[in-house]
Amino acid sequence: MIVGLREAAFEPWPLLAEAAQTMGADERAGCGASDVFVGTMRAGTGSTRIVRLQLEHYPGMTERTLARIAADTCARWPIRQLVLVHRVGEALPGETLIVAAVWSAHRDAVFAACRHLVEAVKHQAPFWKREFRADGTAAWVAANTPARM
Amino acid sequence: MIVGLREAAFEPWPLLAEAAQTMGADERAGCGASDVFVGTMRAGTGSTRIVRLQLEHYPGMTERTLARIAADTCARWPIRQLVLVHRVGEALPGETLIVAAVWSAHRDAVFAACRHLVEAVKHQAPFWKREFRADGTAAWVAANTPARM
Amino acid sequence: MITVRFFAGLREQLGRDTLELPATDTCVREVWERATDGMPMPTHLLASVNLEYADFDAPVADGDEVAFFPPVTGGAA
Amino acid sequence: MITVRFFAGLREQLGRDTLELPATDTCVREVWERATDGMPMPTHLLASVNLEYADFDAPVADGDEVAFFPPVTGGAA
Repeated sequence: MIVGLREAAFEPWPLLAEAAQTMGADERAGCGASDVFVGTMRAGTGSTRIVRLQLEHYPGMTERTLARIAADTCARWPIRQLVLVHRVGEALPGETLIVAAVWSAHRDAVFAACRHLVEAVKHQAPFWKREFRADGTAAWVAANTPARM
Repeated sequence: MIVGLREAAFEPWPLLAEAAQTMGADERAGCGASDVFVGTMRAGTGSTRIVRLQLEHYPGMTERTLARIAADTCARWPIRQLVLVHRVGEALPGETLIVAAVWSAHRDAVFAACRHLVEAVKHQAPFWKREFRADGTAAWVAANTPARM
Repeated sequence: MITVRFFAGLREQLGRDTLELPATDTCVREVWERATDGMPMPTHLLASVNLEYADFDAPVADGDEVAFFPPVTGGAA
Repeated sequence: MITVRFFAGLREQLGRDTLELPATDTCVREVWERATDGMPMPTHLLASVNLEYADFDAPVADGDEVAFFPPVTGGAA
């Protein structure tokens, strides 16, 4: 299980290769399916184009929330491997903000569990995004969905 | 777009890294989300443990079906990059059988489009699996879901 | 000529993967009957004409390739 | 002592990220009132006690850390 924060830009694919490899041959042979979500920073267009993102979080509570979301997911679906990594700090367009991935025997479980990870992080984990735009303005991103699920 | 067949064992993660990189910076900056499904060969357990899988297909119709599934998916969702690769030939436990992945602006689109790719391949593409078991027997896998959607 | 192909378990059951029939304007069902000497169609049999899924009533003409096969089982667990 | 923390837009609006209050048996709502000199609670305000989400009626005691913050906006697009 790879759960945590990254303070610098990172590539999702080597991390996922690592997660798949560290399972061991027996565990891998029990998995028929994995689903991976990668969220990246969008730049937008025009004068509101976003040139930089600040990802504030609540140290301590963030790690605890991610660990609980991971544990809840493993309790609800028969998960054999899980990745849940979120970026913090200053991010640039195209950089990875979140990687959520699960491995299990069947496809229904991995699609449901991966979607659950992504929604739970979005609605529960104490992260706040501030966008810095091309026109020099900056704004905290407003939540467009309920803050708790 | 990476759509096609692989006749030998392959790793999904470098392929996905390649797909992400070949998008170009502008396309990548327009993507906020990608969803990736990786299907692998399960071994099972006991005397019915599967030691080898034969993946027969209908050359010509297979490639045409995969290309149409990819095109249909891009017509239905605003997809910026897509991977749809399926293994053929002899496969061993743990090896990758299918990689289906999409990149788009938002998470709803990628989850729906990736799931669509996986279901469409399973129900439409002319592949047939034959399992060779540890006890020396072999059997064609029976379809447990409708063959057309 | 009409080319007829069989795949997977059906190929094994019939002991052949391909055969040619003299061309006549016909349909998929008749191709099956002529290619198998009137064997009953298996449940869930699928067919294609020129690499596209086809109904059993679909027309078949000279030069066409008709394939018969069991339900497909690709993709993931 | 009770430690009070503010995050994101709320931290900026209040011009402070942390403060300490003398310990008394109290609740989250009273901590807000004391920490902000009675400022009305913003709509959609969230709170935590000792790193877990808490209702405004939740009890607060000596040594607790109480945090207030706007709706969370992590994750993906």
